Amino acid sequence: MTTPRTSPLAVRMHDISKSFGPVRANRNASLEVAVGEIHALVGENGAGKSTLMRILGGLLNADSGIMDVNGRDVTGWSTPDAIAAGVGVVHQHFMLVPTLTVAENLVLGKEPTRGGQFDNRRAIADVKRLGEETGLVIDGTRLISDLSVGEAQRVEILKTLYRGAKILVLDEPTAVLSPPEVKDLAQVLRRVRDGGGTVIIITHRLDEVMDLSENITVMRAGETVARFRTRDTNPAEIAQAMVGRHVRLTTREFAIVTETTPSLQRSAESHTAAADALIVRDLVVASSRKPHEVDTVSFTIHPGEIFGIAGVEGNGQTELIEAIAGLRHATTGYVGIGNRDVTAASPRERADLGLSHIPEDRQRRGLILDYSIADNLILGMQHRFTRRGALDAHAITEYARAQIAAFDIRPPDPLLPARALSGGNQQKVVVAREMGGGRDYSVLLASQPTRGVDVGAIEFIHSQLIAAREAGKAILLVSAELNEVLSLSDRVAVMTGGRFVVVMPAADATEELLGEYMTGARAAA
Amino acid sequence: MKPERREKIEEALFAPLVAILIAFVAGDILMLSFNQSPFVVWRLLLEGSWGNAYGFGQVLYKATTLSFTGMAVAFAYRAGLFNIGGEGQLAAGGLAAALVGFALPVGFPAILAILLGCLGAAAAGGVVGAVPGYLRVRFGAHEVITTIMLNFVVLALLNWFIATKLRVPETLHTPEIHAGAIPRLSAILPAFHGSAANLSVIAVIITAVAMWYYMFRTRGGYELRAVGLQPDAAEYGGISVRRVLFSAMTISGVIAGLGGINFVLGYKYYYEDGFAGGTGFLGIAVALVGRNNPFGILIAALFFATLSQGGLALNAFVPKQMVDVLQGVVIIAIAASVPEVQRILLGARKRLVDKPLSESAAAPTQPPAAAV
Amino acid sequence: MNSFEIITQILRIAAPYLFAAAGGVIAERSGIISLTLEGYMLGGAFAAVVGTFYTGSPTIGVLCGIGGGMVLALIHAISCIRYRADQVIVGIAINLFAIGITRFFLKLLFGSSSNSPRVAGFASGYANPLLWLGLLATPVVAFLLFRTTFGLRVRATGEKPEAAASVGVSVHRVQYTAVVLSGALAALGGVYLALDQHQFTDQMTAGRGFIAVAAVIFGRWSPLRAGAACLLFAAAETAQIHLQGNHVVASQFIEMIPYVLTIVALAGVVGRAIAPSALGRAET
Amino acid sequence: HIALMIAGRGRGDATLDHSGTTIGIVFDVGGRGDKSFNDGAYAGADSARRMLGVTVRYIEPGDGSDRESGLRLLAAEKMNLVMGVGFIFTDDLTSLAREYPNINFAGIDLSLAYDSTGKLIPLPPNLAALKFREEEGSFLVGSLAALVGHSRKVGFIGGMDIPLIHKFEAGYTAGVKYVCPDCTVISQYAGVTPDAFKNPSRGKELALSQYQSGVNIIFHASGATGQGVFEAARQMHKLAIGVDADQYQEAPGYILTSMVKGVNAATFDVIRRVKDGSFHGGVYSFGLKEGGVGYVYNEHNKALIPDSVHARIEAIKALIIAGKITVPTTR
Ligand SMILES: Nc1ncnc2c1ncn2[C@@H]1O[C@H](COP(=O)(O)OP(=O)(O)OP(=O)(O)O)[C@@H](O)[C@H]1O
Ligand SMILES: Nc1ncnc2c1ncn2[C@@H]1O[C@H](COP(=O)(O)OP(=O)(O)OP(=O)(O)O)[C@@H](O)[C@H]1O
Ligand SMILES: [Mg+2]
Ligand SMILES: [Mg+2]
Repeated sequence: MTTPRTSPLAVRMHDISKSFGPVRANRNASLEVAVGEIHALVGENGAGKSTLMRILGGLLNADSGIMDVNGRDVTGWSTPDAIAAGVGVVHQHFMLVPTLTVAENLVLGKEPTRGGQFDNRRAIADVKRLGEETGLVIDGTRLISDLSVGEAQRVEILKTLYRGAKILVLDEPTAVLSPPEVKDLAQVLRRVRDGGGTVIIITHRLDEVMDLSENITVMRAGETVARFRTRDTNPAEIAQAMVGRHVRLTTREFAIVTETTPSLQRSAESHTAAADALIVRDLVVASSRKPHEVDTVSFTIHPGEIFGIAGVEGNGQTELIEAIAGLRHATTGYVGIGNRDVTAASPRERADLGLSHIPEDRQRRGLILDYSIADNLILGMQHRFTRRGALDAHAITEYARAQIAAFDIRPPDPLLPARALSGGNQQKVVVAREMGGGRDYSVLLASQPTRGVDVGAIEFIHSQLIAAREAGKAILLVSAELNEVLSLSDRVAVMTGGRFVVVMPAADATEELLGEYMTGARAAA
Repeated sequence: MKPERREKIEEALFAPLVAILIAFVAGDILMLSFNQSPFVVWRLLLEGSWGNAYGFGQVLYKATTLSFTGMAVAFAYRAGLFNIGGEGQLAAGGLAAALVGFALPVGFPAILAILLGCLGAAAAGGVVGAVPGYLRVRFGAHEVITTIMLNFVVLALLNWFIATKLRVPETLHTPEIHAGAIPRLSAILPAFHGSAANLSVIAVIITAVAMWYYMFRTRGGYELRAVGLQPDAAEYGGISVRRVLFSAMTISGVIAGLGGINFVLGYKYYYEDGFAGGTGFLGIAVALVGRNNPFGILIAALFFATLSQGGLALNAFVPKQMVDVLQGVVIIAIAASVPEVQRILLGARKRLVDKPLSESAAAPTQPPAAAV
Repeated sequence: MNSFEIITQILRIAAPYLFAAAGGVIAERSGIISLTLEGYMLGGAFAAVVGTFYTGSPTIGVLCGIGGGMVLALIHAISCIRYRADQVIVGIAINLFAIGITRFFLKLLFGSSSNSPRVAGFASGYANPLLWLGLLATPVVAFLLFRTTFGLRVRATGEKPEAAASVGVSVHRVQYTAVVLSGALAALGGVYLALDQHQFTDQMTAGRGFIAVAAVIFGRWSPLRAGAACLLFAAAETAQIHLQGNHVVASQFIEMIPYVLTIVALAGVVGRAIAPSALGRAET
Repeated sequence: HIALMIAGRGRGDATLDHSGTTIGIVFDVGGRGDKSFNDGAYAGADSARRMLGVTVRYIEPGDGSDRESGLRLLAAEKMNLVMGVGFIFTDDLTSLAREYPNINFAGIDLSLAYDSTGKLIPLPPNLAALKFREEEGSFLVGSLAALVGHSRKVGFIGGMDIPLIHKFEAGYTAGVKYVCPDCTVISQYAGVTPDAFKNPSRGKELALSQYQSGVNIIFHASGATGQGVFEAARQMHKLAIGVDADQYQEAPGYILTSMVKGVNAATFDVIRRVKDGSFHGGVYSFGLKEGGVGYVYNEHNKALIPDSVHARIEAIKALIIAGKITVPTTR
């Protein structure tokens, strides 16, 4: 941890420890970030990255350790202190008030006033001004709830800049962005750096790390285990430091593959002969905002096929998936599983007909956070664990133990509430339930299956998806990660404005091409 | 998970104890302001409630009704619904029980008559509970308002019925039932002579066990709690949220309605306008102090009943107003000390975990919870 | 009675609801459940009468009343915010406590279980300054919520406290202020009742605080809509008064009018109410 | 806390002197200070305490089942007389009187039960029912209101809409019609729950709308709700009629009269009987004849009532006492 210093330090955290009850999120972690650099903080899920940054931002206090910002000891400071000292944190889960406007969110806590009143006009003007300065253009009068994730991300960054942040901390800002948005963000961050600012960025994407940062700190199990100068290292070395074992990277540099991972190559035999497993025809779905959130979409998926949908979030993917899953009423159109019309069926009926669903929002839909892992593992199958109305506790626990082992859910305690798990492990619970041994399904809806999940878990989930395809399941995959869609899918569609603008074999697609369709640079064929 | 269970028990017991202590001090101050010796007064309060069989019988009687309304509130609460309509449901149940008992011929087999009376009470309470349930599910009408409003409506309806249809002249009650009287406790244990306590306590215990079993051991309970905790996830899990909400509200009404038997079949043998007064609200406090657990509710109900009955024994020395104040103070103290004590216990445990591992002496300056 | 008198009567009946609902909106917007309005009203009514009784000045009485409501609100706030107590339980307890403590001091100070002596007060109707204040209450709260910095922070806090905290807003201070303010406002509703009556009567608020809670939800947490709900409710009550006594319909059914009306309106017209999303959430 | 207990020990006076005649009274909800029948009973007992030297103990119950509990507590202490104030005590008193045959019981407003042939079911020999013929007094104030009111409309405001209060309304209405057949009586009630007896704001609104519609005089039988009626009278400069006790002091100058119920006298009387041994069970009915009900005519309200009107009312009173007028008890 001793790299020669060329410029003064913006942030120096030393020997930081922090526990949540029995969980030791940070153990003697140290971090040094020079003024004017972009510094990447990487590590597996639950490594303690977010915690360390929350301590830096004053949202949490360390149990022990010291912390300097710009040479001043700021150990134990509070959020307002941090803001005043120019530290701005963009949190992993957005800290925006959905019912307020962009401008109101921007100025909250540091509001312009006129004659004692809140000056909304000035707030809107400030959004505009800042937007022009940074290129993060957005309309100040829009409600946050109407924004796409990328737009919300911009507001978060604007917020920190509005408060005069010189040290910008971003916790997984790219996890929810589309490639063009990621590019925009990178530009913004470089501009911040070039203006003398300091950036700390947490990400699970090593390509971004390589592309963007000057220095890298790696965390593992609460400790800071390595520090690299970016130009002196490579993804394999970083990944090895992260997981603490030898790894091999795929050529696309997006996922780490260990020796056990099944091949990504498609198996030779094709499934064209089989009947369609999922049939969607002329589907129209309304949302609270738009009557045609999904606008006349048709497609089919064969058994043994992965059909990927790419597109910037908020273009109807969520509604499409929910309508197929029975969670949202379809205005018109047809949904069929095999030869059964399920357009009006309940989620339970669809599940019984062989539909499995990994929802995009695991904390809201996918899990009951206060239920134990075991109880979560039977959600949707509870009727199969019932004997004469009573739940069969023994069978449930046995089943849970098996799934926990098979999917390596940690800690392996079936009675632990789901709330106590890290994000990656929460996702594994969902995946285990929807794809695990207890599930007899023919169609899988996988919505953002690896969002915010660490490399090890991504690898695992991908291998599960591929194994499912090999087993003849029909899979609808929606992901914000283009390379994920491209590498796993047999066919891909790009969805914008509620419509499929293009459907093509994945083999013919490239990220660039899809990006052009997504941004509208290329129109539907 | 033995140690966890112990922690849970510690936490469940410790907090109320702290609260009761706080209430004691508040009570002392009140008593001293009336120039009475707290020692004597507390002794009287205990003697009047648990000190003799009669007083204890009265405590049991009061606790019975409170347990029913408390469990009703808790049942709905577990599904994420807030049933403020306990009073109306209880009253409707009481009237139904009386009507059944009145309609049956004299000499009708007792057990059967009691069961029919219970059934009537449960059904009437269920109907009153189903209305806000339906309004919620069908129109999205907020059950807090509809249950508050329905209380007024139901009480007015019952009053109308008593005033115009079936009444002993010069009174506000129905004629006595012909069948279905639930035996008094004193029929078994003569020491309880004169107290209103009756075998409805058995119904309470059965209801509590049934509720616990349903809530924590059956698929219905699993689904109900899921809806209460995370309706979106429940819907995703194939649970019909609407059906669960509707049935939870209805069953909540059933439980409250069943409470009507205590007064009607067990005590007075007739329905009297206004017998339910105030029990709905106190039921909310009982449910929440009992942490929405049926057995916790039984204990909480006993506690409130003790205060109420003991307060009567004090009546000659300090005004009953003091007991009113005390009740409020106790609830606030319990509600406030439970999370606080939890936090302290958690902190203690955390220090235990930390000590052997970390050399650093720096103590946490702030609880983690203070971050938000 | 002519229509002018009827409108006057509606406004008189509405005034306490308007105060309490205004208070309810602001507390709930900050994320704290307002089942306590009834207790604040009762405490305010009693404190106002005591203050007026000992000073002879209803103005001082009003201030005492506000103080009384604020003290109760502070107890509520401390329990819910500092000690993270369940807001509903404490709410119920505050109401019981208010009934008890007012009875207690009624007995202690005035030797009665039901009434205080007559005190000075305000003239009724438009000559009552509190009536005007009541009519202003919801617009003022609307201004406060939507045109001031404090209001912005209240709305942010009730919707997403972690977001407010992350930008350095002291969530607790906002909530304390909002709840104490709601205590003051709701207390004014009770003060209105008491000083219009020149007297305190045991439980004289008679459930009006709960009607105000209903109005808040009915008005979907918007001060002006909640105000409209209060007026609607007062109008129904006025109608009830005028329909009474004709002996054609039993009084019990007339008594139901406002309540049935609310239920019907809620089911038919208003539809789903969406609460501030952090309402009642115990912060951790 | 322990320290407080010790400090407080011995300072309390939580003991009772049990020598001599002991009287126990359980009040109705509302309790002491209601300026109505609870206070009446209290006043009667208090003068008995002073003049007859009896010991009195009072209980104010919290909820329904406490009524019986309170009575039982007092009976168990072997009080010489246990009294319940209000019709609501009827069943509890009846069953306790059977259970404790050696203790005397009395109930104010005790309701009486009749069998299917209309015959009174006899009370236990140790239970006295102190009944008031409120309708007779109400009849007189009704006539008075019609004669003084200068309006074809007079008002009545009841508390809770129940038969007990209908008795007041019925007598009042009959009294109005007796002297003014084409007068109308506007009768309203404050509600259908017990809250209706303590909702002065509602009382005031009811009264204001009555006054505004041309009523000049309102008779209330609504407990604390009546305070609102008086308030409205002050504000509109109209008149109101009090109930149970002389309520002149509640709004001097605005109270035409009060329909008084001699609860204090009846209470005093029954205590005296216990003391001197002349107590016996049964119905004690107090009407105009016995001086148990009446209307107030004194130096306070003389000015409001013309002599001719006073004379007319006295004449009607004589007719009622003589049985020439039968006063209805139901509306
Ligand atoms: N508020 C909390 N209460 C309890 N445990 C917590 C809390 N916050 C974090 N943890 C735990 O601390 C550990 C570190 O979490 P942290 O969020 O810092 O990880 P991370 O590196 O950000 O992971 P990810 O890549 O998933 O975002 C995890 O085990 C997590 O479960
Ligand atoms: N009260 C808590 N008790 C236990 N664990 C908690 C608690 N609060 C948060 N956590 C855990 O701490 C972790 C840190 O939260 P954070 O917001 O960083 O999510 P995360 O793990 O990074 O999830 P993701 O990356 O999927 O968004 C979460 O995984 C969550 O499970
Ligand atoms: Mg994180
Ligand atoms: Mg994460």
